[in-house]
Amino acid sequence: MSLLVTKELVKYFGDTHAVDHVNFTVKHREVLALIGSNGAGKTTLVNLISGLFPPDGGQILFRDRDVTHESVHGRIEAGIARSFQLVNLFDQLSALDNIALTIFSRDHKTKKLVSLASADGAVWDEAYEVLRLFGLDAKARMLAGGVSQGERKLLDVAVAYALKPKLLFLDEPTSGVSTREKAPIMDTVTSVVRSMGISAAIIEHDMDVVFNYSDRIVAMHQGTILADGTPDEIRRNEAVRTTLIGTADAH
Amino acid sequence: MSTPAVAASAIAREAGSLRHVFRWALPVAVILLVVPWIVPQYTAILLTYGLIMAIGALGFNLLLGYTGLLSFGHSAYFGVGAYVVALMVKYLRVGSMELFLLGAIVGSVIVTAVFGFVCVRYTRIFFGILTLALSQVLWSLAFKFFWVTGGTDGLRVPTPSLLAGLATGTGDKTDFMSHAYYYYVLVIFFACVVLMWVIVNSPFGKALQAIRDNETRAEFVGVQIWRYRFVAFLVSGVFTGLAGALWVPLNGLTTPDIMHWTFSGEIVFMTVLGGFRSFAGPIVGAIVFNYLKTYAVGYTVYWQLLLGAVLVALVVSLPTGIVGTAERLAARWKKGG
Amino acid sequence: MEVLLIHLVNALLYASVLFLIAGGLSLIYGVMRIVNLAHGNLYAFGAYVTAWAIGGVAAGAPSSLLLVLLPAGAFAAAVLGAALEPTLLRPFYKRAEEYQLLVTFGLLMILEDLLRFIWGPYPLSASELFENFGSLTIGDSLYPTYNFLVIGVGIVAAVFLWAFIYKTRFGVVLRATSQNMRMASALGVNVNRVYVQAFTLGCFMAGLGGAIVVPGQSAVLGMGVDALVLAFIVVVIGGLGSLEGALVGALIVGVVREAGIAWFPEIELAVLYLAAAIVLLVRPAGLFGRP
Amino acid sequence: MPGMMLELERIDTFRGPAQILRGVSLAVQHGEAVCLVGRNGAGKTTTIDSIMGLLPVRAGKVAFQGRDITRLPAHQRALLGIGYAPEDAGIFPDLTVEENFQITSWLARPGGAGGAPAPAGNGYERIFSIFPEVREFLTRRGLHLSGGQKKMVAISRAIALSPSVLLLDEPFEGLAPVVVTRFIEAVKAIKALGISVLIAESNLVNATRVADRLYAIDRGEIIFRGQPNEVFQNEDVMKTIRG
Repeated sequence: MSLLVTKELVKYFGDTHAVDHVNFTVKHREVLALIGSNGAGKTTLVNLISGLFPPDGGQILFRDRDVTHESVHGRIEAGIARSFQLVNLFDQLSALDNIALTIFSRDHKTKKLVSLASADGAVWDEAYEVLRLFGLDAKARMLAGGVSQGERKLLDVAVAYALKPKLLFLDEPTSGVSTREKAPIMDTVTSVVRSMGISAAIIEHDMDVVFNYSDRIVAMHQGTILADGTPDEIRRNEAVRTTLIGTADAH
Repeated sequence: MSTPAVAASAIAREAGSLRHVFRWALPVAVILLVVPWIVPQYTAILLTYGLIMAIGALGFNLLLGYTGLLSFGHSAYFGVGAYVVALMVKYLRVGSMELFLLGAIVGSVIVTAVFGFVCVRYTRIFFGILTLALSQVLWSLAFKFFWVTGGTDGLRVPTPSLLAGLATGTGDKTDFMSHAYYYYVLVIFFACVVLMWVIVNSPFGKALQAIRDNETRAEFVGVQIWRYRFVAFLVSGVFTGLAGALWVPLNGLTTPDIMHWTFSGEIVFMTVLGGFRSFAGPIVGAIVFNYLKTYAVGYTVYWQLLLGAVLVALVVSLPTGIVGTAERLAARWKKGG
Repeated sequence: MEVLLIHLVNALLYASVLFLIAGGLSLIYGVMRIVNLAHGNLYAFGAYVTAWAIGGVAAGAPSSLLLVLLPAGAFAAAVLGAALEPTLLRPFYKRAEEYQLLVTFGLLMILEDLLRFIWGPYPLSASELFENFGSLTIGDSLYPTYNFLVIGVGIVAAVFLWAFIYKTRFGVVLRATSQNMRMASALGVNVNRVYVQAFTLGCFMAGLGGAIVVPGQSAVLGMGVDALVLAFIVVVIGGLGSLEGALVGALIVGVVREAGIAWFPEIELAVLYLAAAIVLLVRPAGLFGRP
Repeated sequence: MPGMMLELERIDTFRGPAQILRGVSLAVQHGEAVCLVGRNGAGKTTTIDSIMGLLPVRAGKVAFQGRDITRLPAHQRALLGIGYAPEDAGIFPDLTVEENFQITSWLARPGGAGGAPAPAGNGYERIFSIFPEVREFLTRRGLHLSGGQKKMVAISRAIALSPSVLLLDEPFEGLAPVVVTRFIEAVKAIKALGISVLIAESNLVNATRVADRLYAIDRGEIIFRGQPNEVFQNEDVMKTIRG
């Protein structure tokens, strides 16, 4: 039972085949890791599925509906949300406002010109609840531009999560943070995702993170899918070891 | 942007609490209410000009401060408001201020809808130049179609009747302008301030700020950027158009000068003077600028030089404007004390 | 027929001056990504200096001397530019665009009044040179010979500039800096120096435009502000930052304006602005610009 | 230390509000090829940019041939003899390949560095000796080069400056395996000219093929320094870098 299926998805940048006839699936309620070296096509794949730019060929089916040519807005309505590798927040708004805005947008309330945002208690309660879920409630009133890098990464995920998606793409949720902050971030993110029963596809480089937190791993190389399996299968996979790890002599 | 945390915490705080707003707004409102009885008529009339420009600047700042779009074409909407009134007088012999305001709103909605449709697809300098070019179209039309607009001689607008004839300026014009008209403007000013405050603090206003901060992410939380920018453009233009309509009876005359892009520059100036990162900035800026300009013009023929130097000094040393700087000083004082 | 010819020459005349102003504006934008709202006032400054030199200081001198003094305005504008860039503009390259526009808007106001302060509120004329050149006949009409000099200067400036940008060492460094400032600096290019040079060159062009225009029409207050908006139209049509664009844009604006004056004088300016708006709608970055 | 070409002492670098480098120290000796390996976003490019002066260093010291250059602007570092080829190659798109070279060769120091004499004539012999292919597209505009050609031009252009040390940011990225081998030969040829090389690289195998010495970086911290063959024995480093 698949939540998302791509069929022969293609994207070229000049003469590089960034995504080359990729058939990629995400199942219901799974945490999937997308791995591969620099330029393997992971982020491009996520950009295509989330609608940042259109594919050059192929199809994207989400819950059996063709969303290949859907707008970003339409995909969000359908239930696809994403976070960004380089933190992408509303820096001049407070952490709470970042989440609240997302909820207003999700509930089509941003079309209201003449009602005070602060009067809608339900939204603020929910926003606060989302922050609490991600352990950010203490920072609610701080500007998103002013919290630590690790908290920014979490807030970035929280914003995407607040859209109540069915499928959440996370582009390197632990990149750019110190080693110390890595595990707590992944603990928080995966526990939220699992407890809410949504699917998550996580782009990640750190193999510790990948093997510890995912149900399934998809390895990409030069725009194609190299391997797809459980962490154990991937660990034993010869092709992955030679191309991605760079040696067959892995421990 | 040099001190984003400081500048923006002002917005965050401001948007946060009604109590904070009332602590400032109530005393100011009381002062504004008694002003005509304690200051000379001339000063009160200057203040009327200031309040009118404040409405225009408030509208302008919805784009600059909250949506992140710098328009160099707001003279067009101000001019449309003023010329609609003048043309209503000339061709329809209308004398009612309420009808004037209605006409100005209709006129500026039409013009901003057309301009906005073209402009909101662009950002940054391209948005600025495009708005400037479009506003110059109107300026050149007002300038050239002198049989309609009076050309450089402009069009005269007599003192209107207020509140469906309840108050008319049959007596002393200065007295009428400094009292009856002052209060008329003041009430509209209050209404505009409240309305704009609600708009920037509405879910819609939050969406605008999100677009300003991060366009890509705004799209990825489901905000359809163009639509929001378009609505902001419309609201912004109508506020400024309304200001134009209020301005013309006070001035008694409208000329193409107010359509020229340098007048847009003045609107930008006053907003930055007050501080475009805060809600009250354009209001303070407009009133201060109005006095500043009046005195500069009276003091020296080289008033432009004076104002230009002020602007440069301001941008160099006080990028957060009067309100931003005051808030920072207040915060420091509070922390220190 | 000759009417058409005169219109054509007039269009070229107008395009020559516009190219100098808009070319300078575009050059500056292309290299340092700053739109100088005071650019028109540098053009006016050039006009005033030349008018002062030819019409005031050296009035009555032989034409050849006057001709030598003609470029005075261009050099004066260049010197002013070289002083302004490092002091007033450099601190703003890393700031948001709004601040760059504001500071140059302030500069516009200051320069406008400086002209009034130095040369007073009345028009300054340098028509002596214009008259000395006399006129020639096109068909049955008399046409001022000086105008051909202006067109000539425009053409020479375009050719010279092209050669300068594409054939000299400085041109290569300039283009490299405009395309990738970071990389240029990492290869040893002193970017600050290139910026001063580019800004000075841009101001020189504007000043030259003012200098050659002033014998035919006087230097008046407000000419800079008007010229700026026309230069905007040129660069919007041609593409901000492109010299080819400035050339083509200036020719288009020259022809459209001349046609406007001939056939629909009331809406001549409106037509220009509308043309610019339409080009932006169809090609947001202008004819030669890159988005 | 004698023979020291380049030395970083505990540098901290920020991008905007985010701290990227945390006390990074590394050294490149005369005539040495050093590799800085780490995964995407580990801080490799930030390290290179800090050395080149493209990013301000918040704390710590950068020294070149014993001279403190921490506060020197980028162009002065280039003129002192630090060559640079960025990850995206940084080719000026509207300039021809030859013009791309001219910029640096005009600015190159007379006397040269790395023992090689200053280029004579058009000065491209050194470039052609390393990348003869470049001769064929000398008149082509940067815009029309393929990814590999761009990388070639970027390295050649840096050589035209006659540098003492060359900074290469991901020089093999996006290249086909055969071409990678070609580039590795080129780097060895550059080293033979007496030019020290510092390479930022995410592929460990490529790194071990060119490097005399290795540093591994992760999350802005140096987590390993040593010989290329030692790195495979270090389980922590292997875990962090692979993938």
